[in-house]
Amino acid sequence: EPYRIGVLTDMSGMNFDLAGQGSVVAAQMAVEDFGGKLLGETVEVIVGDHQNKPDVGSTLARTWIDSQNVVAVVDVPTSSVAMAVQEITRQTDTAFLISTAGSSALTGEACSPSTAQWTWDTFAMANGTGRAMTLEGAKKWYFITVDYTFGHALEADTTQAVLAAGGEVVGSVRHPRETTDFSSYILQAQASGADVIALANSSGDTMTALKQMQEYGITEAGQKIAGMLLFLTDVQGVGLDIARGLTLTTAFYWDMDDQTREWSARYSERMDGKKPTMVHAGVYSAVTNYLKAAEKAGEARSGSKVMETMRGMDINDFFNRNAYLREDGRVIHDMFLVRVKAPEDSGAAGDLYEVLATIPGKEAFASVENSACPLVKK
Amino acid sequence: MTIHPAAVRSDAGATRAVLSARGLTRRFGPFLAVNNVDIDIHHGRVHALIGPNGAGKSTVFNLLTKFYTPTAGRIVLDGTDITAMDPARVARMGMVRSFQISATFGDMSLLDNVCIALQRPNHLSVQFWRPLSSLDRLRPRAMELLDRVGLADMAQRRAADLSYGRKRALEIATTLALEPRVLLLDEPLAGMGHEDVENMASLISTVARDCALLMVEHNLKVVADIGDEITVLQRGEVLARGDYATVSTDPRVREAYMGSEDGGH
Amino acid sequence: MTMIFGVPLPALMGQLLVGLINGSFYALLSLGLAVIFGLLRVINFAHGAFYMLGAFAAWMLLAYAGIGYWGALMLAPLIVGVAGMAIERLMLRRLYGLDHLYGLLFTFGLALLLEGTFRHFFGTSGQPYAAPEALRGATNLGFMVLPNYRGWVVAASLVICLGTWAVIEKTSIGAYLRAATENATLVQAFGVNVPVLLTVTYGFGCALAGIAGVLAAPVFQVSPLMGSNLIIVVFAVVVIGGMGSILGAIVTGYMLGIVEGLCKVFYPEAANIVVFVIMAIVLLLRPAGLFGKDS
Amino acid sequence: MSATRIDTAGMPARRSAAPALILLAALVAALLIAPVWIYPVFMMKLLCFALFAAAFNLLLGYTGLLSFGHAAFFGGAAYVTAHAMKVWQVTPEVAILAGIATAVVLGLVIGAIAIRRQGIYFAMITLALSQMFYFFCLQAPFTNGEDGIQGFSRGRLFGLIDLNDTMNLYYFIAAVTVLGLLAIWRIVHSPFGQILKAIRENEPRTISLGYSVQRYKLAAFVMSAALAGLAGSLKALLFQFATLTDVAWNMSGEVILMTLLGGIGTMAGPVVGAAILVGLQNFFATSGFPVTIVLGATFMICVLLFRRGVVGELAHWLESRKP
Amino acid sequence: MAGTDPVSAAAPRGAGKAAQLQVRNLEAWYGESHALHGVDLDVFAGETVTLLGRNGVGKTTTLRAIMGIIRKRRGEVEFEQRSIMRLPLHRVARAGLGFVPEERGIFASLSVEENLMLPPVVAKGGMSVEEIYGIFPNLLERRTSPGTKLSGGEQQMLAIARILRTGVRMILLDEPTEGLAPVIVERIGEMLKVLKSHGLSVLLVEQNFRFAARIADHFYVMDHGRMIDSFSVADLPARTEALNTALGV
Ligand SMILES: Nc1ncnc2c1ncn2[C@@H]1O[C@H](COP(=O)(O)OP(=O)(O)OP(=O)(O)O)[C@@H](O)[C@H]1O
Ligand SMILES: Nc1ncnc2c1ncn2[C@@H]1O[C@H](COP(=O)(O)OP(=O)(O)OP(=O)(O)O)[C@@H](O)[C@H]1O
Ligand SMILES: [Mg+2]
Ligand SMILES: [Mg+2]
Repeated sequence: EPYRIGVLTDMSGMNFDLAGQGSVVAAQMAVEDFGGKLLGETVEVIVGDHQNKPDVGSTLARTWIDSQNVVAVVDVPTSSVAMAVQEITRQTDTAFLISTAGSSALTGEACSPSTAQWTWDTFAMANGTGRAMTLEGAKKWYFITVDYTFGHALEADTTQAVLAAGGEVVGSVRHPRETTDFSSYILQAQASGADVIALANSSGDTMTALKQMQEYGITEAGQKIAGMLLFLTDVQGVGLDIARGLTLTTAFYWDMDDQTREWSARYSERMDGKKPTMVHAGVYSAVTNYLKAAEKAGEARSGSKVMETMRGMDINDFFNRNAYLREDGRVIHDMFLVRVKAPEDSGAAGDLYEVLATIPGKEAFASVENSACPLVKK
Repeated sequence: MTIHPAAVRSDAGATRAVLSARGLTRRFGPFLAVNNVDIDIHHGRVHALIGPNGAGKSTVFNLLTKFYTPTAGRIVLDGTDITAMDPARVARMGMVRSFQISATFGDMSLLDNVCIALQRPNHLSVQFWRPLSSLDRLRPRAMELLDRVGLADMAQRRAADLSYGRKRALEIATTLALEPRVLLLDEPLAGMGHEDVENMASLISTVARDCALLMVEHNLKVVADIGDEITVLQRGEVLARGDYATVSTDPRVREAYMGSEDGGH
Repeated sequence: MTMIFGVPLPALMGQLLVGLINGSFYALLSLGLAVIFGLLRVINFAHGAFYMLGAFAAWMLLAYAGIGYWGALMLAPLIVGVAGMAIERLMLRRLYGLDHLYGLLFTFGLALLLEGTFRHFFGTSGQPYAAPEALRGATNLGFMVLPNYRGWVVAASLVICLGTWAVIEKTSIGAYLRAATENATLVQAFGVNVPVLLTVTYGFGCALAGIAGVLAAPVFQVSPLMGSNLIIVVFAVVVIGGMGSILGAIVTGYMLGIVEGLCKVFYPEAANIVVFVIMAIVLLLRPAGLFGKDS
Repeated sequence: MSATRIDTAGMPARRSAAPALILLAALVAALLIAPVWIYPVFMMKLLCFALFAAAFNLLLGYTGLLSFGHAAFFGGAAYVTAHAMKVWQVTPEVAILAGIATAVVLGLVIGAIAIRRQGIYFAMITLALSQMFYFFCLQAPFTNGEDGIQGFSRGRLFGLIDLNDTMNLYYFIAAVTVLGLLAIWRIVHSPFGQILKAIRENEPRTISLGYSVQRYKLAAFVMSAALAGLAGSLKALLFQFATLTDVAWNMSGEVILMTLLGGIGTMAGPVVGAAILVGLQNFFATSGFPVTIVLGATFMICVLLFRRGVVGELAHWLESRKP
Repeated sequence: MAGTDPVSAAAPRGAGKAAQLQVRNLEAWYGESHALHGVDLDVFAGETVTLLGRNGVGKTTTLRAIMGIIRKRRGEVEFEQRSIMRLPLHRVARAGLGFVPEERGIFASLSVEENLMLPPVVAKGGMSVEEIYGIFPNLLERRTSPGTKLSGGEQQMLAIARILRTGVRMILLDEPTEGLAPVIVERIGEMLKVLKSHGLSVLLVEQNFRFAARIADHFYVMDHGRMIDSFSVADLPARTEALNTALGV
């Protein structure tokens, strides 16, 4: 029976653009590039739509593993689903290659020996932007934070980075999730006289906020806007003339060098011209390295064994720079601080970012010392 | 001017009033639908409330049964003041009403219609743990009641499929199930064929023997036959009181209500 | 500087205005709901979807036909309205004889279908849509800078709402429609072509949502989810207003927008539930709603 | 007369206990052997939803109240059960009781407000209030926002039976579900049930017969909430997590769809409906076709063409074939 | 009994002109239940025809079936020599038929005046609002209050008054005197006479036989969804016996 790689993603919900079909294609590319065979067996990619429902996700993952010889579950947007699936992959010792889910808990208290969180996590995104911008001289920060655990964490992480870099936080306001009108918050932020207005929320909210900030002419008035958690698709969603000048952190940008361009070109061909997000590149890199490691370990079934091998391996590629897999399952690699181009500076479609700086993995991600993961021996 | 009930005490007999209202008043916005009405309803007698359309009969009705709250006035049932009670409470105290437009449980069999009414007095309404068969002991009584209004033979039919006249009859049966101390019927004969009217009329008068009964009715023939005491309303005020003879000969009444026509039609 | 509960007066004024802007959308949407409900006794769960449809129509007109904002303001509602009429004619109509709940359930399904479809074809990150040149920029009112576009939104919605109200409460067409909801058969027996009346009404209600959508496009993200986020709040607004009256829907819409705006200043954490809290209180004190006629 | 007229064609006629019992026997038998063919986890999930839908149907089908907020009870109970297991470390049965208690309290609060209006208003109010509860769950720290409460041991039932063993868990959930369904059957076919029906038929008349209908409605509402809570607790126990999806309004929508699909006001309907819907979700999870579209379409088709639902239509067909 | 065949009974009526309303073998169903089993009747221009019968024999159903409010029907209905069986409901009214339902059908959401103005005018020759208020002063008094806040009787008046505006040539009246006080009954009687003088034809369903006797030109008697008798006012005395048995008057 062939080895199967299960791409468990969101084919109908809010993460459809960010992950969705793109993740599937990326996984297939990885398998093909690897030659389509693992330990002599053919490798197939199968797809599941978890509909952002943890129960659907975990049931599916379990059936895959129990009855379809799935040796690795990949991608899994929506942290609640990812958490649920991680319980399954831990119990069944199956490889879990996380690319879209960004909850730090996955490699924190809930960490698992068979998991690799490949692309990003909330800490890295927040911390990267916070630190870099403060160092650039934007000292006074004001937060517009979505009011639940996720937002609070994002704000806390950033604050930490800002303070560490010698900045200060002049205030913050909390808004409910899925707020339609940010005017009130924007007015308050405006009044605060901060250098940076940081959006500690996620896609839908962030985009609405950006749109409305432009109405109030925030950037014209000299205040900078920082997106704590923003993806390529979000920027495309609001459009350049609104996102222009926005600073954010990303794990990957297609237009960084020949390697990235080469891969992205092949990807775009199969996705009718769409540019890959960092998540897609992450999926490709994760699957590729999993196959390598499994081949090396001579063992595909036991996720923990494969990860063990991977820890001793060089996993650098067009996506991973100075990368290694940490014992808590976190993949450490460089992150990049980018600024969104103004429409006039942007050439072809998808020409969105100007890369400002490289954030070394060690500084980008939370240090292992204060990790809540029981696997980390101190 | 209004006649004080004291004036009619004598012919009302020694029986004391089960239900009595004083200075009953109800406004609808600026419009005074019922104005300072006094009324006494006695045990064992049929009290007919008559008056031109719009006189306020149904409103008095809704006030007495607390479906409307009076703008002013007091209502006393068996010595307890019910002016501030909710309709369900009042109903539980034994004052039951019918509606001018018939009200039945359309999707249920006639038998079930009556059983619903029997459940509460028999304390079989909140037991969600007991089987339906626990209601079987109510059925004989229910059949009895249906038989009284001549519907026994169609006990299993859906109430909704009855013609209007029969719906009214069913409604009376359900009402009787509560063995009311005070029974209020709003135009119980309206829209009935003459045969039915006769049955219903005799039914009403028999029922009235063991309760106090107030009915609104236009059919003066029936009122004349079975009404022991009559109150005539006009423009929300009491125009006259007394037995049929006194009332029907009252010139003001004749002028205001019966028009030229003489009694039954 | 004068302070109110520790908030500078100008800021407060600003928030009031902002609330009014938000209220404009509530008002437009709850008005559409009230019109449809009032006349068809259907709670149009798909209202949010039609709102989304309006915004998307505007975006598509621009993207595919190069028709700008002003054109869209005319065309998009038309498109949505026609879509609505088609749906009424082909499907919704069959439910009239039945319990009103079926209307709710049907439109709920419709909402799922529409949103699902748009998500499938346009993704969820939404589409950019800019305000027209004429309304770009902001005006300084002294106590706040008011984006011109928002000023326009308030004005437009006011005109539309009051216009609609006048038609329904004051004209004979309005009378037909109100009567038809009570006893359509009888009204038809009087010689009024009720079926057409209902179709047009539903279309009109949807068109109102469509207009709201177009107005919203430059302010909010044009995304398949934009409607479902809003609709439940609007439901609450409608309940508070009391389904009885058109005017109620409008007034409550603006009022709650403002209340919400203020809440965002004094107690932001509760901004998203304040409407529901108010709803609960209103129901306890006045079950029929603020403007509802007691049933 | 604003009493609800939901199509309850499939409603078993009075005294028709016999077929119901046969049905029950069949169900039990099926449950006993099901795991042989059907994947137990899937089966258990199905049972949880079946119970949920049946509880919901108690309110819609037999009291004529359409609640659009039942997710609040389902998800609320799930959260509390999960929290109790993970943080308080109590035994499963205690955790479940805690879940039910939560549902009851929520039911009392939401019900007390909602029953003041009828028909569609009732639906919208329950929807709004449950949405409010959703936001509460989103913001309350103990739910961990989007991550949800995850990964706790199922522990031992009464400290004896290890529920981490799939078969134990299966038979436990199966037994509880059957009991739940029996409870519903009893409530519907009881003196109390008759009053509920009367209220559905003609509310003012019921009042005039001396019943305080509000109390009866509230009672029915709370009973339904409690059973929905039971279902939610079971689900939490089964999957070992509780997340926002169970309190989101889409869940309220899904339970309505299940009931509608199977047949409003029928005993077997909700069970069948749940099976179909859960099946659909699983099927389309791997088909690559967007599920929301399918659900939406199913909803519309049901309302337009099969208002009686699968079971209802079946019962109706059998009726019509009888002489 | 004699002259049971409505056609032959109708022969002398209308001076040989064809009937304005001609109903032949009309059947109607409520769901499965067969309420009308073939009803025949004629109404000639300017006539007032009364339909007698006990409760539940199908009088109301007959009217509703003629109007087409009950869709499940069979047979032939011609109004002014045009079949109206296949017309949609609103076109029937436009053809010149007015309907006053048994339950009156006053609209709660409309004021008394709005109720009055609701039915569209289908032809010239209807009464003016002033005339109508002239006949029903209480309506003028309560013109602004919601229609259903009127008393039962007031509602009945409104229900009739409403139709007088529209200029229809024939009115179907279902138990107009039900639950009305004698004074009002009288007034309605007079009003019907006025309509007659205006040349309107009336098909009247009535329980109140005395009332009907005073205004009708022709009578039909129904039982169990069929016409069992038909006679003109002239034969009335001769028929009283038969009626007493048929109706229990
Ligand atoms: N809810 C209400 N709001 C406003 N006015 C009302 C209301 N109910 C009744 N009225 C008015 O009060 C007066 C009395 O009405 P009521 O129904 O009591 O008359 P009635 O004596 O019962 O007449 P009928 O014999 O025709 O039933 C009428 O003029 C009616 O218009
Ligand atoms: N909506 C309905 N559904 C089912 N059966 C009905 C319905 N309406 C009337 N019927 C039945 O049809 C028959 C004729 O009813 P109809 O109302 O025409 O009688 P009617 O002569 O008008 O009696 P009434 O004098 O009480 O108005 C009755 O047996 C009645 O039970
Ligand atoms: Mg009355
Ligand atoms: Mg009739």
